[in-house]
Amino acid sequence: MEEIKLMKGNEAVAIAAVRSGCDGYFGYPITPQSEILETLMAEKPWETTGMIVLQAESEVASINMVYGGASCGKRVMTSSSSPGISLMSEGLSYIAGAELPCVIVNVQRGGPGLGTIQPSQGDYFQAVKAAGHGDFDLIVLAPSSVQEMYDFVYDAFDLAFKYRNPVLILSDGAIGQMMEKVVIRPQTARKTNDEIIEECGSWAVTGKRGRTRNISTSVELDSVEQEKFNEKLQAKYKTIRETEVRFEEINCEDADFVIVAYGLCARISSKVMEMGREEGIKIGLLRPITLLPFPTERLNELSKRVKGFLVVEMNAGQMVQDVRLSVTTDVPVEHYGRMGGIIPAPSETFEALKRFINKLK
Amino acid sequence: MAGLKVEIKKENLVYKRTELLTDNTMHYCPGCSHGTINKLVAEVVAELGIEESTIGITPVGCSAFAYNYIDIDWIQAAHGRACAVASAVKRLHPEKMVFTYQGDGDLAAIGTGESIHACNRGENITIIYVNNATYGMTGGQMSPTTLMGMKTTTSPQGRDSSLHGYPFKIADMVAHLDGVSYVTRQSVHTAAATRKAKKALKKAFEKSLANKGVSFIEFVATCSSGWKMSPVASNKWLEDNMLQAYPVGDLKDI
Amino acid sequence: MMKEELIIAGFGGQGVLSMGKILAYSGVIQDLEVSWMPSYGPEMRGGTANVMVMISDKPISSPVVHEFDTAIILNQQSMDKFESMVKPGGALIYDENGIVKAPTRSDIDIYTIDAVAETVKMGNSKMFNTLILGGYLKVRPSIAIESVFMALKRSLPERAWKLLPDNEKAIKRGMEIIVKR
Amino acid sequence: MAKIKGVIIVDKERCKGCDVCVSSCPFGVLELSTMVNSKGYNYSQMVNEDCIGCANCAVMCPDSCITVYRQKQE
Repeated sequence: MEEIKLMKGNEAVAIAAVRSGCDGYFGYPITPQSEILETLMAEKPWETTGMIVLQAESEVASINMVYGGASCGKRVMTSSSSPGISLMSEGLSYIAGAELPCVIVNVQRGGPGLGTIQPSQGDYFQAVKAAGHGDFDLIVLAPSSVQEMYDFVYDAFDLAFKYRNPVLILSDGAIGQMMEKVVIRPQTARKTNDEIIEECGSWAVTGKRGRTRNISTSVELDSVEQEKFNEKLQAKYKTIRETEVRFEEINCEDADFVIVAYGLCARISSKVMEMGREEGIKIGLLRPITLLPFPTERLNELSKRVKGFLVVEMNAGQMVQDVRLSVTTDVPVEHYGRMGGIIPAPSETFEALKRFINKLK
Repeated sequence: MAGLKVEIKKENLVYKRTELLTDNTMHYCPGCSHGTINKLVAEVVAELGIEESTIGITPVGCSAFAYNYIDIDWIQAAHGRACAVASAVKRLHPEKMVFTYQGDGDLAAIGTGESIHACNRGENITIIYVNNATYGMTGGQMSPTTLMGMKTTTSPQGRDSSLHGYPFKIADMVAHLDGVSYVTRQSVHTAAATRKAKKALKKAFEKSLANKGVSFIEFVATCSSGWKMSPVASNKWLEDNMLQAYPVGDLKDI
Repeated sequence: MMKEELIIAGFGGQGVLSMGKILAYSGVIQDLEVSWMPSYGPEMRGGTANVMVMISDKPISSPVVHEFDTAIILNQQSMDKFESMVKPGGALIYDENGIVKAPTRSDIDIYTIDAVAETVKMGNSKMFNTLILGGYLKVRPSIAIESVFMALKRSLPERAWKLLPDNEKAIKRGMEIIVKR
Repeated sequence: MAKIKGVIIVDKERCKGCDVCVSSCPFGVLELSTMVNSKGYNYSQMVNEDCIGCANCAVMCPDSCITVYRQKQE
């Protein structure tokens, strides 16, 4: 039965993990995402669905526990905030190299270093360009509401298993800490060991009963073989780019100016769009839902008929570079951002947009 | 060999290569303790009849490729993280035999945290710790367990406590943890020691299968390439030096 | 169309966040769209605390705004910061206790509520935020009082239900003691 | 008088000539060959008939290339 609850984004992630039939969560406390581990520990899913929840000794341990669990074909996940995600880099690369499905949640805070504990989108580059060493791509989903924090856990696991690839949910402290209404789905049963063997038997480490042994590894000493494997990975990423791009478009049909923003900034920008429309300025909003793969084609199409793009982010200008790379016309692309954990207010963002428009006149 | 009267038949067979070892030639250097210890693991798994329900975790280091030699399911872990990987695997597969196989550079240096905390949580796993007091794969650098005065490529004047601290006795440390039920130190430098070590390994596995918390078995081992000695001389050096710092025997058995 | 963009600001321990939560919960009960966006800091107790609550019959675009229909202000620091952010024609509610610089705006409705003094009379300092909530419901009747009673019940654990009558009384008392300045 | 006699078979191609088996034999039965296998190792071999099938060599062999048989001789 569906239920509607008022909850924080972080709580939504935890409840979605349990309800979607996740097998294991491994995490370490860090603000502003600790409610994920706290909620799971309070829920005690090991008594109901049999889901394992373990507080690890570090983010390094967490991600390697995820590596172990994912190697078994289990639906496993971790979550952290920016500094903790940096610690997971090596593990993420191993997971990508061993082609393992798993879900990672980053509830971003301001950096660099220990930085602030307030919301930020400063880890965009890390998520889409450099999550770890070596040539690999994550799939990156960007929720902009508490409902999406919930729903994307399901989507992330689906994508992870469809492509045997790690999926990152890139959120921020605001979406993690805020409360909204959430539609909670009925319980999905966890996969049985037999179902896992049926689905993942060709690679999952489950004990070699009835088959030849499986080895979960990312090491290959032969460069020729390694390059073949790299090519296989790149082919997979190409398929993902061709089939899994997701974005939301509002009022772009007649828009003169399009704001590009994801996560919390998309919510702020949608308010800016309302403010602009009230003043007769035709503003549209394009919200990338997948940051990797990026909605390159759609942005390029729009660039052929809009007068300008404003990219709104809580960082010094990161996604704006991908927007510029997407656009093959000479339509201007401007950035407006705040850093350090400051959320740009709709009013100041609207002012920035008006300055941009005036500059173009 | 004329006049030899032993018939080559099954009834007379005393020892043969266990079938759980694959046909692959081991990449270990001639005389390496890893070969012998890999073999003991294969023999114990085969004798316990658990080859279809055993999952091994290999480290980074020479034994990363142990998965090529023993015919069971394996996970190759990031450097030092085998115990974290094993913790998750065992919790998700409580009915399986889960063990890690790690060297001193992996377990006692970069992976100290993961190892100690898996021990402290009392994970129902066996940790096989092969201590040859050096980083073998990268060419014989100093490790935390390198003996005082021992020369390596990164302690060319010999290990000096004022520079490098002291040989790390991690088995003694984990023996103090409540999550650990069995800690033993063994070696494979003689046939008698190897036979004893195999018994200890079997006991460690049996304790894990009975969910008794962590079984921690240290093998004091040689690295003849790293030590720049012949394998036979390495075994002698091990007896004369390594076993003084790391004496064999049970440290804990409850 | 119903839309209320509200900030409640004070310091930790005044019940700022939970007051906002009860309001948001009441909105859910009335099948409205809601968002509750806290400021959060490193302090476990004390320090400044504020929460933005949006209640609307349409989907909420930004859960963060800098112009509010209503501001409930419970210390001087928050007054300094948020008085200017009330929309013209909006409402500002505050307890004079502890406020050294009273608000000066003339384009908004300003209300005072003597809640600290009332808690002394009631002998229950925990009713502070409930009194304020009552005052708010009186002057901004966007949410039905019945919904608030229901939200209180649902947001409190069963063992605390014995406190419900006191809370309901405090809400009603808050409605009586709020005064337009 | 009954006597225990043993024999070993060395998988020459697998042998790396580490010499550990030679030193582990209590009766000096083994020596490294002057010949090499296809990998270039001087492999281990029996050089006399004093083997009693104790299997010390096989237990020690890191590459598991020794098989041991033993028979009581009447």
